[in-house]
Amino acid sequence: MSSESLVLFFIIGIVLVGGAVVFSGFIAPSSINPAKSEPYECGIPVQSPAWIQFNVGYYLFAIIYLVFDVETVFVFPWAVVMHGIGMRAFVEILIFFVILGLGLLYAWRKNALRWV
Amino acid sequence: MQEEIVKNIILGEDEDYIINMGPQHPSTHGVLRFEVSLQGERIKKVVPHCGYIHRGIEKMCERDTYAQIIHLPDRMDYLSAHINNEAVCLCVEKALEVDVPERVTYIRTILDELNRIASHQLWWCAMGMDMGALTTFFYGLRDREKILDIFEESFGSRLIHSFNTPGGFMHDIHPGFQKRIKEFITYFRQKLPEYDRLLTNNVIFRERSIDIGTLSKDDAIQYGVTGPSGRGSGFSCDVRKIEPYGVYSRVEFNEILMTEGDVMARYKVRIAEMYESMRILEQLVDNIPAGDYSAKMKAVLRLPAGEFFQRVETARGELAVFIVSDGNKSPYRIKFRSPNFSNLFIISKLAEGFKIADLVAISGSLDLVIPDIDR
Amino acid sequence: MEYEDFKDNETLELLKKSGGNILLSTIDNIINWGRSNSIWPLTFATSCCGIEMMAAGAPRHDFARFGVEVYRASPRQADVIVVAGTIVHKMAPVLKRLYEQMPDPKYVIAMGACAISGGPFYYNSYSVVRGADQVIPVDVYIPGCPPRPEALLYGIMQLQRKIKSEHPMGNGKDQIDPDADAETQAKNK
Amino acid sequence: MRMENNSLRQRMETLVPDATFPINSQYLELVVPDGLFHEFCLNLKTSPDLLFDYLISLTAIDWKDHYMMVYHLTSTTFRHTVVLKVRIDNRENPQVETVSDIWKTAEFHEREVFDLFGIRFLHHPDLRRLFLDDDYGFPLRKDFADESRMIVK
Repeated sequence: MSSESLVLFFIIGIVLVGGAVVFSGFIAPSSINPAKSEPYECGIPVQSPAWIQFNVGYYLFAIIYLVFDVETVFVFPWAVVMHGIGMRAFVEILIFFVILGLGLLYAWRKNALRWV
Repeated sequence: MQEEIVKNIILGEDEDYIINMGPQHPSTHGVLRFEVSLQGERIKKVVPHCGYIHRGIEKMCERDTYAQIIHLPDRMDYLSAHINNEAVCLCVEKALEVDVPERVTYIRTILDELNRIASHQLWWCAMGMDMGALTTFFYGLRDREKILDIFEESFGSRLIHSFNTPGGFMHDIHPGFQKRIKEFITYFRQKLPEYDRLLTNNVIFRERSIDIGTLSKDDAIQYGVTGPSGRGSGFSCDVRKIEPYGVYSRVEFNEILMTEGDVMARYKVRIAEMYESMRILEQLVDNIPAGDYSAKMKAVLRLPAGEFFQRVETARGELAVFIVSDGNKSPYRIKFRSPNFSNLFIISKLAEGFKIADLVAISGSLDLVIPDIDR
Repeated sequence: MEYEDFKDNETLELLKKSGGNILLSTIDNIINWGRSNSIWPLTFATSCCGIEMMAAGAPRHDFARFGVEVYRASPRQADVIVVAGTIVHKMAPVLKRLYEQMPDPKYVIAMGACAISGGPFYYNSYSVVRGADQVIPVDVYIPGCPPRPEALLYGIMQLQRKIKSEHPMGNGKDQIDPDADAETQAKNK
Repeated sequence: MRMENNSLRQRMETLVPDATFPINSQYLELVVPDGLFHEFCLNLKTSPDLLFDYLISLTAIDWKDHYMMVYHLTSTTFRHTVVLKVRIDNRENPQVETVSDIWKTAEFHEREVFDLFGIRFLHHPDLRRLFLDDDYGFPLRKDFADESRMIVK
């Protein structure tokens, strides 16, 4: 996987996505009217503002999800090079998983996972 | 205005967060607006608003003759169109003391049960779709097309077929009517257990429907929740048993009653009712008596002065037609006691404290058809 | 309906004649081809025609074969709003707002007699809007009460033909209205 | 035990002496003066041998010179049915006692009758219109006319 093909792959991605966006922006007719900017709520004007206080449980859930999402991001590069390093890499990742597992256990004990 | 907004943000808790599950919403089965005040995901209060499809049918009927009125109740509860038709015809025939030929009562009862199965099938596919199971939409409507073929072959139209007139039918049924019904029954006898396996034992469906929106029996009586929704909580309100009309007194079937009263109970009642309807069909389909298809009726019917009341069991509950006639060709006042009107308002009591996703399951289990509410 | 007479009957001639030089540029062709073959309807069913619209989406009359792939619940992702059912005075502003909240290019199909002209509720009803075209501009009218699913499929095919003769890039002449009087036609030319 | 119409009629006569009994082929019908209407309804629901606990339908009829409220009641235990009527003579401001505290379903039927007839119900929890918007007339009245929206044939 030499670096040139990586750069080429990256450029093609940008070109395709950008091209589609520009082309559709170029050809799409646009009609501006007051109702279009209003938030859509089944055809009824919105009644109450969305800026209200939410339960903190939702925030905790998001944070815990984020932690384990980042964890998988670390696993991907490890999986690519794991074959080269052999047994030592496997033990390292196990330790990594155990530490995060403890974090999950702690959140679980503290009832952060109970859906409100 | 500016500081008022800031104040709200800081206080925040007292003022509810109100969302409109509004007229255009896939799970309200029509144009009904739920004003839901939420706390996070939990529902504090549901206020149903109707009137988005109020066409003033009762006012229109005061100017139409009886033969014209037949076509309006179809457009109210279009899923049990034939049963609504029959209700008005029975009321007119009761007022005029017309004795309808035996053949007509047999065929009317057969069509009632076919219509009930078709309506329950569409309920099943809509409820599954509301709760995320898209396959029920395709299975349910695929099998429903078989019944619509039977209707189409005899009456020419699929959903709303105004085939009934006071005194009998507009024309006789198609000779292949019985053969097709027997084919349908053998076909549907193997398909219904498949429905059961698909949805009833599905873990997600059970999780979202057991102990959700429980309706107690005396609440059902208090709020007048009839039909399968009422029978799910033990309220025995089957008009086919209480005041039998047509051939129901001579047909042997049992009324399905459950006691739990939650979404799963109402679901089970409807699935069991499909079996009962097929049982009735099997008893009737072979012995339709011969005879003419309509009694001799005058062109313009004039009901004698007086008040006439006819209760009928549609797929959603008890429909009552109350005609007040002062002797000329159109009724002085006509009132349709529609089943969905009473079934709707129980939802504010059922949905309190549950999550907004359960509101979708509860309103699916009540099987509401909105033009029947607004008339 | 055979493919031949779907291709060229007199209405298409009318569209061709009225389109000035119907020779669409290739960009127009591509854009029209893309738009007409993937029209996503909005789930907007007020009464009985909604059931026939569901039946049109069901396995037997499946209109996904014509590119009408899936019902979108929100107007933000819908291309066509199929007005299926009666429009009542209390519902008219809601329909108007839904129509305005749809992104362009948007189309309207008036399905059923109620959406065309109030249908069975034309006389003696105090709360029915006589036809959806009093609220929003309608492209295709489908008669019937309720119209059969095949009628809805035919209506969608008509809408596809109407889209195919449009000029999104505007390099064709403005649509010459054939029955407009000579003076405006001259101005347009 | 299910009471037939005539035994039901005696029972009603004992309850409210000056009720009139118009002839009705199907059910027992009685017109009750609206003075003691509410207490009579409570009696219908609670007295052990009547137990009318299911209100089938509640509606109004506009007889041009007076309104007539019609209540169809039945008992889920004894299965006997009665048609209860109350006459409202006041045309400008028709009022009648609410029964929504006895039968919960009446709360919404009464809102519908108020919406279409304009009959006010005293002590109703929240008497708002159900279908039409507030400034609109009352369509089911016989003297209702609306040229702008209604094409009369």
